[in-house]
Amino acid sequence: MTAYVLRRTGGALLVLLLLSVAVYALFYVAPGDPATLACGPRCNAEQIAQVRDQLQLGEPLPVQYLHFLQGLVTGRDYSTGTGVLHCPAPCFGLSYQNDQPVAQLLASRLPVTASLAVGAMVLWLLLGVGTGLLSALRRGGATERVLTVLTLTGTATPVFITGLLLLMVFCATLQWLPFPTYVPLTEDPEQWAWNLLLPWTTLALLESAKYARLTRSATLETLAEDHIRTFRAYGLCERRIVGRHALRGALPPVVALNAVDLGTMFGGAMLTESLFGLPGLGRLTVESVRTVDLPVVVGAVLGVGAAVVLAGAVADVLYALADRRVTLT
Amino acid sequence: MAEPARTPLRSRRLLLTARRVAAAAIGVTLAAGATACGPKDAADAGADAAPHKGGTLTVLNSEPQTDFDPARLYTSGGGKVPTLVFRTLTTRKRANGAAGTKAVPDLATDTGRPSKNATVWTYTLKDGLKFEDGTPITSADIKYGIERSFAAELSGGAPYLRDWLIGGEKYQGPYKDNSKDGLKSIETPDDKTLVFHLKKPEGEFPLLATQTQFAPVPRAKDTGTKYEEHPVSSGPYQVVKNTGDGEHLLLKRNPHWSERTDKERHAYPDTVDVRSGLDSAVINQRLATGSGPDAAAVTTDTNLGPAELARVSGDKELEKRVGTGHFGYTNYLAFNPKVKPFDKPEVRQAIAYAVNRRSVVNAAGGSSLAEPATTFLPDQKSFGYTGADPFPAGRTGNPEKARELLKKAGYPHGLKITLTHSTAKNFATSPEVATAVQDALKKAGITVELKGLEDNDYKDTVHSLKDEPGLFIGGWGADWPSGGPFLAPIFDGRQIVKDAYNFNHAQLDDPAVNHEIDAINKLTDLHTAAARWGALDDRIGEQALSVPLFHPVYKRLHGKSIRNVVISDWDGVLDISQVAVK
Amino acid sequence: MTAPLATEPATEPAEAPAPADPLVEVRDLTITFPATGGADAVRAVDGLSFTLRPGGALGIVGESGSGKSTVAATLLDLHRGTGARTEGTVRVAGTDVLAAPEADLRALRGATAAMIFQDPLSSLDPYHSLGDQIAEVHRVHRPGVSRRAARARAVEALDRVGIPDAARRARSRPHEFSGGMRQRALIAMALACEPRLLIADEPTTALDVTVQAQILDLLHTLRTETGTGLLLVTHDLGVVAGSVDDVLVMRGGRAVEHGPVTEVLGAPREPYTRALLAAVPRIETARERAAHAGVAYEEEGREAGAARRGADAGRRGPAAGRPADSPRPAGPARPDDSAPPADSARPDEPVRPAVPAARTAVATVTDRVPRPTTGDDDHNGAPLLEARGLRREFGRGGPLGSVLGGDRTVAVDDVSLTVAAGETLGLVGESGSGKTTVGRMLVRLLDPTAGTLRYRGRDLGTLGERALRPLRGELQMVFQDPVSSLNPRRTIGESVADPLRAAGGLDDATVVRRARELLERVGLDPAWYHRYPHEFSGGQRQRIGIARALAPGPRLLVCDEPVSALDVTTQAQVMDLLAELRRDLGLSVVLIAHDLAVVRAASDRVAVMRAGRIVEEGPVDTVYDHPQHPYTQGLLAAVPVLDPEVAAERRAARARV
Amino acid sequence: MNDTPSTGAWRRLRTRPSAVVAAAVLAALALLALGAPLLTALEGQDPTTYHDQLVDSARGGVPYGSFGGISADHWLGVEPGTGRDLFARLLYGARVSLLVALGATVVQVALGVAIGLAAGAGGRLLDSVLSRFTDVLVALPMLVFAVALTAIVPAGFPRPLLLILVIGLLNWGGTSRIVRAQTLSLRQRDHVAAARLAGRTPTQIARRELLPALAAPVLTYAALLVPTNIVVEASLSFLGIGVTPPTSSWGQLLSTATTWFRADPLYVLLPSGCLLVTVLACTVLGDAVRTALDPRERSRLAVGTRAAARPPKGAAR
Repeated sequence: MTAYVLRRTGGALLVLLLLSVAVYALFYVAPGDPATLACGPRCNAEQIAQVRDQLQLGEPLPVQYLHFLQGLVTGRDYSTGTGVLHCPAPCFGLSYQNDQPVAQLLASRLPVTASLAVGAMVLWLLLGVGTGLLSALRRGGATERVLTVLTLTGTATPVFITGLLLLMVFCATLQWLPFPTYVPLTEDPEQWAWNLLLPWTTLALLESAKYARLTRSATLETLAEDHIRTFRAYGLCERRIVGRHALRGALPPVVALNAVDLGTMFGGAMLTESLFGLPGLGRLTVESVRTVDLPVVVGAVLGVGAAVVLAGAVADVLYALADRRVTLT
Repeated sequence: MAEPARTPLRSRRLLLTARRVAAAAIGVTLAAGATACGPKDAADAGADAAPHKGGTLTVLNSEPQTDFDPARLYTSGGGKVPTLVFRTLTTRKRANGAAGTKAVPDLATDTGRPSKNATVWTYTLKDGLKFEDGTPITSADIKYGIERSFAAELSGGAPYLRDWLIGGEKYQGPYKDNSKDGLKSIETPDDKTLVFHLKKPEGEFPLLATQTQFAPVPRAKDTGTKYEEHPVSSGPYQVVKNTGDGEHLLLKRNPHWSERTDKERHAYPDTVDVRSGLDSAVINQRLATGSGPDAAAVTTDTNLGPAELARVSGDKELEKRVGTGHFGYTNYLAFNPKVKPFDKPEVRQAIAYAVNRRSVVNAAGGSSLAEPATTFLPDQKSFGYTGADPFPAGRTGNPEKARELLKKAGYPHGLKITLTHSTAKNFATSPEVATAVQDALKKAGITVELKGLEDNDYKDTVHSLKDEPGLFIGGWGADWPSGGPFLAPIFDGRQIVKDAYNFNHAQLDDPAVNHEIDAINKLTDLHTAAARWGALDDRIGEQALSVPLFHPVYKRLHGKSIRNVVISDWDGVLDISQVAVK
Repeated sequence: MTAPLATEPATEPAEAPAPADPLVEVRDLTITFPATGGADAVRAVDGLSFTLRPGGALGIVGESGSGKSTVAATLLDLHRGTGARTEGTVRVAGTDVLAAPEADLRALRGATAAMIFQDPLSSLDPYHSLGDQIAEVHRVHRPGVSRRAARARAVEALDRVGIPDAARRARSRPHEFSGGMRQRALIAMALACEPRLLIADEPTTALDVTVQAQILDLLHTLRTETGTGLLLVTHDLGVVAGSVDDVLVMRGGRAVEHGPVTEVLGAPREPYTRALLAAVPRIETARERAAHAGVAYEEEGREAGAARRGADAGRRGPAAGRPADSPRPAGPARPDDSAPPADSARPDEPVRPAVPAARTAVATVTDRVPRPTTGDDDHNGAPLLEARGLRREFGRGGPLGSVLGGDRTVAVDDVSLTVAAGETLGLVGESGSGKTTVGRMLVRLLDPTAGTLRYRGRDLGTLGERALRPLRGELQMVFQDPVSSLNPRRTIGESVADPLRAAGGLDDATVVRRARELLERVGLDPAWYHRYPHEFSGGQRQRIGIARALAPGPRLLVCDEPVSALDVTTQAQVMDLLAELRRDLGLSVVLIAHDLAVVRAASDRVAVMRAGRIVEEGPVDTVYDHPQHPYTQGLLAAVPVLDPEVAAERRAARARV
Repeated sequence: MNDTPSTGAWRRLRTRPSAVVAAAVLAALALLALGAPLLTALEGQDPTTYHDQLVDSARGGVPYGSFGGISADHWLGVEPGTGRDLFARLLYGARVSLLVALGATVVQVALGVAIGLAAGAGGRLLDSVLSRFTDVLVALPMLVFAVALTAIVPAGFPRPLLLILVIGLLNWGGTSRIVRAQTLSLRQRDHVAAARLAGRTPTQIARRELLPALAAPVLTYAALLVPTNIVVEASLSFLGIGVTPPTSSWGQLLSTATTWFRADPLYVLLPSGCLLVTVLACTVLGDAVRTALDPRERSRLAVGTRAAARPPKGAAR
């Protein structure tokens, strides 16, 4: 297990390093100059040069990258004009847009994205696994068809339509729910949940079809396994067999997929976040891309990368835990 | 200000919040008098009852107040939430429509006293001015505020101080320049007096002095780039909370602000709660629904999109809560005559004739959201609008005339050209407008190939002397309501910028034009100046260096219990310093 | 051979019903699986009748497809709801199973009659602990019992079947047990509700021979102690010999012979039973058997096999009733028919002339310490293949791997052996002993972690894949699993032709002709060239595999459990084919098998492997008749015998140990 | 009488009514797309001409008349703001959307199979390198890539092709993981060992022994990729990096229609409906193909196993 963890960590670090190189390379070819953007449209060349120095963009890109790597280890100092801003290790740099250390910026966005992701996950699991189980039991019947069409509709509808429709119905017309704003969980758990209900639903509708189909096929697969026959031969009733044994058997792939999805979700559900005005990581990333805010983009991509890689590892571990027959290599 | 300033760099948003009109700062005007857009929907809500103090005003915005440092705000950016916190030497008149296009005294006792042919401007501060911590505001604080806007760390403001003040082009701000006197062209003979020395006559200096760079900053409290987290207030409100990089601002009354020294700001609500980062469609839906705190909500950066307008226009109750406004802004086709075939005036004229402004207006959101433009200057009196139409194309274009001109130019069998535009969905430089132009020119035998560029790419390209395409969709807005900042950056030959953003798309360097610009700048009588700007615009317009397409109109919704709605033509923004919720 | 039934402990349990009231009564049972997806309907069981008295033990024996397992499942009506049509009556402990309502049936299942399945791993829920699973079954049938009591009961049952430290082990999940322990646990589950009938469907087929003996002993003890009736379904005549009172031999869904075990095995009346018995390899006989009687029944066995494949689920359409399954065509090369000339290659032989084959055992198999070649080897020249100190590890490797923690396992450790030209070396061992790994290393399908491998004087172990390729043809392998060893998407002819095509240099017509010759050589109709593997039976597929291995003209053939997946009669034919080829072509063979009898019948020398090492080796008769190593002795003692009397003696002997 | 595994699958497929219906629906969509010029000519419209007189300019450009301006001239009404014919835009949009979705799927499958096969059949080192590479790709926010790519590619480059490349190059991770997992299990099979013994090179083994067996899981997964790609295309359009105007695609229609569902519901429902029908048909057909190709192990399709732990990447959140 220790070896496994070490190996995965090594791999993850390598992945993250490659990611940062990729982002720097992309940044090089992508349009938009952060110095011009920061300086303002009516700046002259001289002013832009000054701002470029100020943003530490004067050096060639590879040198900048080396400084970035150095900053990760040792931290960096930045001038605020009146004083010095220390960005402690691991320092991803300062945002060009608002001069905050990127790590701090990411940390402030993380709770939002985490709230969104975790809640949506609970909902899509309930919706997806429930639907999948039901359609596995009623396979071939009308119930299954209706459920299939419903979940697929969710998948086939882009978030920006689902979300707006939900807002219109529940917040504007029926006024059952408030228009979402982010209320930190620590401030008011009830308001937190209430406000996030629609974003959760939007994402859950998008994702649940996948889980429904997965649960359905995994349940059917498990039902065909030998140990189910054993319990039939020992007089267990069908409901008990499905509820206790078949579902349990269908769980590992669901758990594995879920861990990965959750990881990706930490990369941000940018459309959902934008639509519902949730200041999460996804929106930060997209904004930073648009404003060529390289340090934030790199930080966010690395953060997401870490989440995805971690999720992949967690998925494997969970799979191994859920299905003890699998060993980790 | 210029078109890019409409999307102030530091709070540039994504295309993905599509309906948020690019002109984020654009407001709704209850235009008065002369302008073509009548004041249809005057402030009914405010009329039924007198405004009272108290309550909480909610502001629902799409753009977070990422920049809250007076040095970094571009002109009109200061007209919104920052106006509650920063007072400046002068400020715009807080009045509906055209009346709001004037500069009036704010911290100063008057709008400035010019001397030496308007190259020296002197201001005296009012008595009893205090910061939020009770320390008195001095002329040194204002000088320091201006000086720090020269620092590279705090870049982002407009170029005028650099260009106008003597020594401005060399000065690098107080962080780098430790000399005792700082920027020498600003003198502070005593705590109350400021004297500005300019390179050349600038009759519009009082208008410039409305910008946030003219807000006082106490040197002792300056924390450089971190100052924006809690700028020291000189206005009626102070910052209590600023989270999420300006996404959530909570403003409470500043106890040291005195109504006696401030005639312009009313400050009725006790609290202002600014929530931003919202999708524009959601903002409008919330304002329309108006449940809970949303009843007392306004927005300062979002207007109704076409689909929302279509819905609102069927609803009497909602219609009453929609304000209409103009802001000096023009969307146009820009030619680069250095690129063939646009070197031929006939080709440019042919395109000017072929354009179908009705399609274009529809693409920009319909006749309620855009008005056809025939002049480069916005259709407002303060700009010197003349209503000229050098190439009359009617409402839907004149393809026959265009063909004729093309034949004359040597293209009897039509022409194939490329039109560059941004892929941002902003109803201005966007694909919709481009497609409308494309469809119209087809009728004149001109095949248009569209070249949509990602917004950053678009800006880098069209503002680069080197890469500027022959034809692109551009837009230009006013830094203040006058022809000066509107025409000079575009047509003044000395403002052709190398190695940075250039806005003189036609690269026009006409000594006569340059000379006339200088001459008008000397005028301190802005009425006379406006007339001359109008005449200059007509003269340039005849060269067909650009094809004006439309002037945007803004429809903005506000909450049910909002009173005293004031929208000036200065920036078209619903003035939150005037709003009451009780 | 005439041991009376009375040798079984006759202490009938007191609560058993009178003999007049049988525990199981099956009358005119016919089971038909409906036609699906192009397959015809299959009659899996046809008019079967038998009874089992309380406390009695009945063995149902048959080859695959005989319908024996279908019968076992019908006793609990496990076919209900699958679409199978059952006719006739089945009464278990007085319940009319086929007519019983769902609730009655559930009460019967597990409580009155409990079933033990072949594969204990897949038959247990991998996600719940054993104790929980047993307790769950218990509580289903004893609703009043508390959770705690049910768990205690489960521990008791596990203890009863000989699982040490049952209280702790009850919390473990199935995969944490060894195969034998799992089967014990499954038996414990069966015992949880004290059933009157145990139905054991191939309970020991997946187990090693020593474990098999333990499980059979356990079943025997339980039966004698509790008076539970036993229905034992198996393909292995040796298993029934020591475990039951009566035997029912089935073929094609019908009963062939039914009677006391001593009579059926000792003096079979039916030719089929005789053939079956004759086909069973005898561990006590030396090699070079004569042709035996079993061959005559092969075709019928095939037919039955086809029926079963259809019956199993009706899933695979095309197999049933295809020509491939009908009697094989009479061909010149039916290996079963005659013994071909022994010492010369046949004129039509597509492979190169054989080395003179009539040789005695010459290979040297060394134990651990590589012995220098002695005089025995010298007079035959250098060995064909020589392995020294072979070692193979699995898991992550490299120097980093050892730093990061040792998740490496050693599958083979310090194995040295040689194979002389024309010699057959047997390699026996139980599952996990590393014999397959050795086999794969010998043909370099696996790279040895350490040790040397020399083939005809060349160092084979260090050759790169590319350098090895020209030599590949001389070292071939016959695989265990006839299903996975053929590409299902390629015709059998093309599979056989593949090595020829890979070698290149032959035009298409020649390749096809040679492939046809090879098919014929292994006893298949060359006209079947264009058929796909799924149309063939297991034995036929194994012949195809052999033909493919012969195609490149090998000198050494490594046969990895070539017959373990086959029925006993087919097994014999395939072994005969291999022996004949070996003689004709002068091949060297390494025969890997767990079945000691198979190895004895075919090998010159034998090496016994255990836990990755060779524990004993020598000439085959020496090792079998005078085993030196205790492990070899135990292995030989555990082999079931066909004589019920001897079986009982051996069991008694095992019990004493 | 030679019944190969694939002809058997084909026969089984044909006997499933749901599969036949799904295939018919997809064929009909394809026909509609291909016949777009003909059908719109029949209607007498084209997808790009503006009809200013058909929309109410003062009300944001909402079409006059009910149901989005449905009339004999405009069978499905007109687009708000521009008055362009919706029927024509929908049909021409189908061409782009289906082309992009199919093209991207082909790219994804080709890359996924190549890389998954190499990772699964190659050595441990190659596997590690390729798996890490896949991880990097999966972790990279699609938008960063998409924006960069659309910006650096010359404007003359055909946009549908660019979209195919962007979507295809960024989303092959799922396919590659499935293929890798399947390959790892396939290569344990003895016929692969036999091919090695026959002297086949690794390339030949991959092509002859492994690739054919991957067809079933890959095909099924691809059936799910097609609709996903349509939604991704819609999202890219929403972000402003979709097709070049005046070209229409379902994604472009959807993204501009977003705010109109109250003022002009039909405008939203038409592209949504097309998308939904495609998704349903693809899913049903995919299921059927899976069952037909693998009748015995009906649900062993990778979607239901660990191999599929990576679903089509949700760029659309």
